[in-house]
Amino acid sequence: MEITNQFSWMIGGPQGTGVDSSATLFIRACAVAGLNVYGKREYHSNIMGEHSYFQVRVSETPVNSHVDPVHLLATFDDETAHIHAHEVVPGGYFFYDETVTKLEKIEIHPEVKTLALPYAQILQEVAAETGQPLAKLQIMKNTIAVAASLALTGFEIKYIEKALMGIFTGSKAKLVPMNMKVAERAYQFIQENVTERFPYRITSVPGAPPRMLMNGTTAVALGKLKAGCRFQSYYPITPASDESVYLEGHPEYGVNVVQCEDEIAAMCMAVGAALTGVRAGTSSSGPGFGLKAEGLGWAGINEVPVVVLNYQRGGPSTGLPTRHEQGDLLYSIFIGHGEYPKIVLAPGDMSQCFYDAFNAFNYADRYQTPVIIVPDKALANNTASIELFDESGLRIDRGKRASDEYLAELASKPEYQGQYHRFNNSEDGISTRALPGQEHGIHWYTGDEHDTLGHITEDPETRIMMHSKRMRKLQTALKEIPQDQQYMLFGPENADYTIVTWGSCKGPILDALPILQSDGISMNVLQIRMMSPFPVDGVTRILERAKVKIGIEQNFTGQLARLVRMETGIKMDHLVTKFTGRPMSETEIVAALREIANKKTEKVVLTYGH
Amino acid sequence: MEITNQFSWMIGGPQGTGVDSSATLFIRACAVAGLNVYGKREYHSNIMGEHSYFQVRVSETPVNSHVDPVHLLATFDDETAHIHAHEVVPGGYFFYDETVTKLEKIEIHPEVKTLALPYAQILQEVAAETGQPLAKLQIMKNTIAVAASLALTGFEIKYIEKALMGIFTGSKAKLVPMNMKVAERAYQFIQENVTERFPYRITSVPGAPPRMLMNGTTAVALGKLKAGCRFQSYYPITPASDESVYLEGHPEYGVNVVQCEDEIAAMCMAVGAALTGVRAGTSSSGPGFGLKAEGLGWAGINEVPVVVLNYQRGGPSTGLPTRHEQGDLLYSIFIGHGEYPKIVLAPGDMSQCFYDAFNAFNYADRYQTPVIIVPDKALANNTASIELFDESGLRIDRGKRASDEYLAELASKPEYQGQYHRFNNSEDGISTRALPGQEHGIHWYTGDEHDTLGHITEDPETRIMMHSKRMRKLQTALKEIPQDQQYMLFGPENADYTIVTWGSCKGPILDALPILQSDGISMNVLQIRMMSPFPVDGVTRILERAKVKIGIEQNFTGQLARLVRMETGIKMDHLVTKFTGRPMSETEIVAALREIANKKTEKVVLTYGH
Amino acid sequence: MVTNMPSSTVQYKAKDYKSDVHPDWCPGCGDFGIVNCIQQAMAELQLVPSQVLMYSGVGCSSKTPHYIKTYGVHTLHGRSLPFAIGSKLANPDMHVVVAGGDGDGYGIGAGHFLNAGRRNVNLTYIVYNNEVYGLTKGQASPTLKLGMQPKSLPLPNPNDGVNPLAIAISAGYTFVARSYAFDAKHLRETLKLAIQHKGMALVDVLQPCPTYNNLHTKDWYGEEIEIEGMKYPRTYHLAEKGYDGKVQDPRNEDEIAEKKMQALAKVQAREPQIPLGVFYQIELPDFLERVKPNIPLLQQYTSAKMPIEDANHIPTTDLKDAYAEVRTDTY
Amino acid sequence: MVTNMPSSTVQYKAKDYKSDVHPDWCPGCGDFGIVNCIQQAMAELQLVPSQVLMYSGVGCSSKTPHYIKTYGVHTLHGRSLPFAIGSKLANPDMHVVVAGGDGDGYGIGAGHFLNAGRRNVNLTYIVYNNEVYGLTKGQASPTLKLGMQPKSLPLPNPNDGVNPLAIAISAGYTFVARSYAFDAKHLRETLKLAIQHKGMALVDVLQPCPTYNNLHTKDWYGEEIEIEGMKYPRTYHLAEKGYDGKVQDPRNEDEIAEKKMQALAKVQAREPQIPLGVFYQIELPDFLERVKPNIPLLQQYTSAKMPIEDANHIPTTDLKDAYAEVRTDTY
Ligand SMILES: Cc1ncc(C[n+]2csc(CCOP(=O)(O)OP(=O)(O)O)c2C)c(N)n1
Ligand SMILES: Cc1ncc(C[n+]2csc(CCOP(=O)(O)OP(=O)(O)O)c2C)c(N)n1
Ligand code: SF4
Ligand code: SF4
Ligand SMILES: [Mg+2]
Ligand SMILES: [Mg+2]
Repeated sequence: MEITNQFSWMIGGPQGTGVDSSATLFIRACAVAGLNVYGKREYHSNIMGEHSYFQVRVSETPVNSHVDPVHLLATFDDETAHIHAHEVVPGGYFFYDETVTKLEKIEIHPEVKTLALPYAQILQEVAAETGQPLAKLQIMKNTIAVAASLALTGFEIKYIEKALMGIFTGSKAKLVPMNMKVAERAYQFIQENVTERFPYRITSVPGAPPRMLMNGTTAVALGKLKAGCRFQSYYPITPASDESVYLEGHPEYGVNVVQCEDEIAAMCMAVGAALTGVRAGTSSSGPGFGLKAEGLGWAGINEVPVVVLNYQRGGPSTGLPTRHEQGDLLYSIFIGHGEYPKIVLAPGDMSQCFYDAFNAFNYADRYQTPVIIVPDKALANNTASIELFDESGLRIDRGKRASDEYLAELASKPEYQGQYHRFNNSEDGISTRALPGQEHGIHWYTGDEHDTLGHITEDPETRIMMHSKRMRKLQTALKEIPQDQQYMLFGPENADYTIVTWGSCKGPILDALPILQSDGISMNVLQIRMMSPFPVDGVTRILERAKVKIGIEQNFTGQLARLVRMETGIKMDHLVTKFTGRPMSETEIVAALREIANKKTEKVVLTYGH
Repeated sequence: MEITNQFSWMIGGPQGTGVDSSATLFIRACAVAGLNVYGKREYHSNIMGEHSYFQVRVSETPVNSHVDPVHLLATFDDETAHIHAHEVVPGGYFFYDETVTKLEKIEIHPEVKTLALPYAQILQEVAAETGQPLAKLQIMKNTIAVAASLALTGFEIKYIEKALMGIFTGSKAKLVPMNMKVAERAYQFIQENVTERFPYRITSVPGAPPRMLMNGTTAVALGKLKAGCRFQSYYPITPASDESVYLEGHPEYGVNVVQCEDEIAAMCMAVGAALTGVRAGTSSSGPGFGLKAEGLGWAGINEVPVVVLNYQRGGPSTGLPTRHEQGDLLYSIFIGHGEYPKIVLAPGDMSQCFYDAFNAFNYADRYQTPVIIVPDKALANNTASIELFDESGLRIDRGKRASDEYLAELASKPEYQGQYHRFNNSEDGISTRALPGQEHGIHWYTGDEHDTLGHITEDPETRIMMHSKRMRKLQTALKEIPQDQQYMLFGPENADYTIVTWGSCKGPILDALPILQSDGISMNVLQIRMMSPFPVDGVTRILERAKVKIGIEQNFTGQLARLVRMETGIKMDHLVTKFTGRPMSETEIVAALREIANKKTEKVVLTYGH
Repeated sequence: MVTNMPSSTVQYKAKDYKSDVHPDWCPGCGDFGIVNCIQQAMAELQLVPSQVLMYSGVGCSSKTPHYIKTYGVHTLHGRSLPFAIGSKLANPDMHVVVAGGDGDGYGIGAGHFLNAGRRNVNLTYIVYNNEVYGLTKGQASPTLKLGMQPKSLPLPNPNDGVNPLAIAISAGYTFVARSYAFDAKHLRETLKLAIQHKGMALVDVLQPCPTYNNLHTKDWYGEEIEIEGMKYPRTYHLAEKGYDGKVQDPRNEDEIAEKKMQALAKVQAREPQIPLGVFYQIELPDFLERVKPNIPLLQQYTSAKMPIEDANHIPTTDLKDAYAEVRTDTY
Repeated sequence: MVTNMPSSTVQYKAKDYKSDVHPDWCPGCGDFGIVNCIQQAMAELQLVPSQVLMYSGVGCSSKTPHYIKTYGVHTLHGRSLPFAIGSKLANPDMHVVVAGGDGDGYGIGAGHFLNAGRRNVNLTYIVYNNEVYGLTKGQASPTLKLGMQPKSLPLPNPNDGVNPLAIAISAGYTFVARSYAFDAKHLRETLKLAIQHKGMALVDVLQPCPTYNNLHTKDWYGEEIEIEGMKYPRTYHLAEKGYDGKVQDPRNEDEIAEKKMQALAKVQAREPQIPLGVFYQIELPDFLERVKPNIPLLQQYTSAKMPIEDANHIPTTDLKDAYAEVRTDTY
């Protein structure tokens, strides 16, 4: 039986030797051919030499996750062979380099086909043919692995060329022909050496809509650019800094990206910038995010719009710094001593990363308070082919701002008395905001409790007014923010099981749903997108009519489940978690949900993957 | 009708002019006479000049809180008169300085008696009599206010002398006679000028047991000393630094107190010290506590025993830095990215501050993990007369330590292979701990996930083992820590209302209980002392049989109520909160609980006090 | 900017920079002197109040912005510099002046203090140096010398005192000066120079704290000291002794090296008197001037004023080119 | 401590300080050279491995402790100094050596770096100076000079580079040296001096990062440069030029001032070659020596070993006197 356009490919090798470029080429080639792609990237906290790998899933229908079985594994080194060969399914293929890997030492299913790719030989031939020095061609081992892999599946080589043209643009365009020569050799080698037709096929999908190859950090950066964020301060940290480096690398959009001495400075600098009216943000991951606590609280009490990203990675402490986890949910919600209104958003896919980043600046401006976005590492670093962003509905909302005219009029009134009141009380909790530099807008900010002018006060009545005013903004936000930006229900309205989840777990769960459906297990999925203020009513309504409730998330303690219980009193009947630092696969989700449906297992801890 | 030994006294004046010393004298005099005392201290974030006051409650039976009505208000300045005179009850007294206060401008109940204290005149007389320069006597205005107040109540002057002897010791003892001269004049003045007998009387209580005058920072410092804490690092902050300054001021106990450049350094230095085996701690308040997040997580993943104090004050941000609040509960529990085991203790009175501080070091050593203690400002700064600490049950528990002999034996075994495994797996989650310097104990620490030697690993299986091992310690702790150190139930086993509370709120609630009892309202009180790991079973058991549940705490969002719901699913039926920065009084609690009992009000927000 | 304008153009007087808030410092606190001088300097420079952004950290000294009637931001303990830098970079049209304590700036803020030197952002940083943590009741600040024990310390100071001027010069500050809270004229003039300086200016101001620092009081600073039998005032003015810390030609590396060494020698010199004045000054491109060549839009707009939406609130940022990099139909 | 012991007493060889963990640095990384020298220095000083506590922050360089077979603590990014200081103060019997990157030490750790100078804790701090943030993929570190653009930077560096040695000297470090990762002999000898120094020692080590820093490579450091027509090596050794940075008489304030100024001049000198060696050294009382007079128990025990319980685990601390201060029956 042949399986067309349902393919799982893996490539691995030492960090810094081209695993990522191989995957990029593979992904782009398939996407250019009209296929949907999802790529999972795994790497060590190391620059060169440690094992890394990329797993790419290809599908005609949209895919949002990876699967555990590998149909074809391509390796450059022996370590990858040792670690991953056992994952190749019977009937699958294993490509290796016989100069480094001895087949007999590899644990592999007997029905897996193996093929030694003659990397060195192909490169030598091309070098001889083109007169290029061999050393310069070494990097094209990647192209060999990808081309050989795609050749095996019957994929048309022209898409590889298209992909190369998309990758090597401008002055690098001259690299395309050389790579194509290598690719052609690899195709030829497969044609000559593989006689039995490989049952997994990839064919182009004519008329497929254009897509974007997107990871979370880029999506957030794009959302920020679109929203008009023009100031970003940061301190390098994995995986957050990719976002800032993207912005730095696109100076044509006018963002002043300042690399700071630490995350405290990054936070405070963003707030200082935001005070002047520019839309400002700062991005970090756990260790650095924690250092922003005090600045966040200051922005909260001073009602400063600022957007803070916390790309979650494996904790605690330095933990698993390049691995995946959703361990910072409760920390992100409760960060900062005392109480202040914060909006916390948790995107669940690359598109939501874009829209959440865009919306965050509107929320920040409208509610004059910090907005925290908590993507996870799987979102940040994995790659998905996604629909083009729909920009049609995007509008900029700068909230209640005091225009010069407004201030001039105010100043002409007798009540003004030389004083603009930045923090006037109001029903919705939001005051009109003037900016430094405006002629009649002089006011003050302080981290202390303050009066309407912004001067320190310890007066209990003013305290009650101010604190209540600020906290009231959460109610306003909850009322105004569109419901689908707060939570989304996927699947049937009524189902036997209701899954409650967040972040990148959404991907494998949505992919698993039809499979379980065909098992006869009816499920729907509640993705919570806004964690603070928490959509209590909506979530309660859905969970109250839910029959069996299953929490799925990637941390040890079940943080979303705990949050839901805190907010609604409703407890999950089952929990599926994983805390190995590796994201959940569709395969694992299917198995876990089957186990829950069949055996009523209360807690399933997933462990698959290296 | 006369009321004996139930007295509420207040003194106020500009900061830095003797309000605190007056209160100290008053409190000590009453305590020396065998009475119970509770003193509430209120001051601005200012060194000199802003309004401050001290309210002292005196009682024959133990008291744990202040009450709103004032029986006698003594003032030095006009501001205090303006702010507080209205609080004096009909039949009460108002002492003022007629050189600064014009009676007709003061809002005061017509039935309050007023008396101008001739501060200047008395001091002049004493100066003339003793030949001392008048300037040197100015500070004794305090003594006049206190002596006149006590004279009014019929209090025996000899206890003032005893109190002075307790305050002025050593080289300062010579100040006692001069102060007594002033006190005698004040007594004489009252006898001559007050003809109608004051209905509020204070008389000595013969045979009363010796007590200690205690505030929370001193109690914690004493607990630390007793526990053998010998290293403390800190960065100044109100109200936490009093504890460190106390330790600095008692160098005879051998604590090396290091004032650091910031709280990050303070945290890391304490951990570095703790690694060598010394019991080490660090203390701060909200803004500084937040900076300890990363160090806490590091101590968590590296299983380092360290004790961290977060004296809660008014937030958010700088907030109300010298005022009271319980706003950091959820922050303290969830601080730090990722997940690691932490023990969080919340003392509810001065004695619990001592015992919790003592026990914290045992827990830290036994569970090899950070312990966080979260007193609140009312505990830190208020003064109570308390029973002497009972030291009889106190034992030091240093947990599983690897002795030199143990290591030598280990090293002699073939399995040892030159390697001591610091982080061996174990059923209770706790490994045997060697210390740097031990001959056969070489091992490593890292903030990264690590193997049993302490070397970095990203291996998923080791990760599961290590993370589970660490988190398992919380279960062990929950099993081993005595129940009454986790939570306490006051009042009848079964009652119509069950109050759930924490921290200093316990005081006014316990004081209110008998009053409500006499109203016919039966209540019991669940004080939760250990917030993490949370005593789920015990609390659930109690709350499941509770009829009406009332949460009482001092923050905006009802953090303990939220925590209880997260942990048990049980929601409070009513909430009593306060967030003005001032602690709750017995008076307020009585009123709030009556309102709930009578009107079923869902949420009562208290606001009394300046 | 002009210092002495014809009186007809004088619009703002020192009192126009006074807010309605009453300073709550202790009687005799040096902070009073400093705030007066800031207000006077602003008046003499005729800074438009709404164009001034006064920053501070947390401490007694950091209450300053509340007493000054310009835009004022009282931030977090130790963090005034990053906040202020953010504002200045985003809106360089504002005059940004930062005030704060020595604990704030050289203790918890030391990392920012040091790293700010590398950026040369155009702002003025005034540090109130009283050798103690005033607002938290008199603990040792980083400038308190080894072994000293003001009355608020239970034990003598086990830390060395840092020399903030030496650090600033080494760290890259382009204007480094010292003055004294009660030397009004000198302080005012020094502040004016600092505000007018283009680049990162530090003014370390010796400030008596009568409440906690009983070692270096107003009297102590005012005292005459005896040197080889002669009486001299405790402090003296560098300029009057012919000292010139200003680099005349910022492209002349030799002059820079010479002036820098002169300044380092002077700030660390073992002299019985305390020198006041500008130890070092150089005019170099500031941070924004350095980044503008790479971010063309910043040449046209300040970040604060960059347009991002049209009249219908539709975002004006066109992502076409950015999308092209990731679209599968572009090759 | 003795450097050259008769061979009969040699017990530890460099390899005895090698752990079983394989360094995962990039091929050609300068870190290899540094770790080798640390191990050699330890061997030559015959430090007992179990008496050594090797600290680090976070970064490529900060993986060092895992490769060294002594007690090792890999802490947090930027925080190695406070951790290490805590350990050294609590257990001064350990040799404490701290390793870390330039981003770690002079960037996020700058506040600790500066303030550590005021304490003179007896430990050795080795900074691997590669001008980049290696482990986060090559961003500018605080030592990268203005306008430079290693291949990993999208835009040229808008920050000035800090001179860590100048800062250290001004901040109070009592041993300040520079070496180079691939000048094995010099580095080893410098590390030995630093470890033997009583007080806070800084060794800034120039370290090629072949992966991200394509400006200052091993080749670049090894290159000969032309000065007025003559060829010279890029680096030279201070000691060979007769430079002596050591204060001979620490009570002689004049000598201190002179040596300090000499050092500051040297670290900032505009010379085409890069000087390596000890710029400044002085032996002064360390932090524990300063506090011991005030805390008598510390004269008897280290904090780590202070007895706190008896054989029955009853606390031995007697609070009687402390209670007396607050008891109502004491007067
Ligand atoms: C993070 C943090 N830590 C500690 C404090 C407490 N704090 C308030 S003011 C202050 C020190 C003030 O000293 P300094 O900066 O010298 O200013 P001064 O009061 O002497 O003018 C401290 C430590 C704080 N507000 N925030
Ligand atoms: C608080 C925090 N912020 C950021 C990081 C991310 N981070 C890890 S290593 C590193 C920089 C390393 O540079 P450097 O200290 O120069 O060491 P090198 O890798 O160059 O040896 C950073 C920023 C972190 N681990 N913790
Ligand atoms: S404590 Fe010192 S610095 Fe603070 S206001 Fe008083 S005198 Fe000034
Ligand atoms: S990135 Fe640079 S510093 Fe890090 S290991 Fe590689 S070469 Fe060394
Ligand atoms: Mg100060
Ligand atoms: Mg580096």
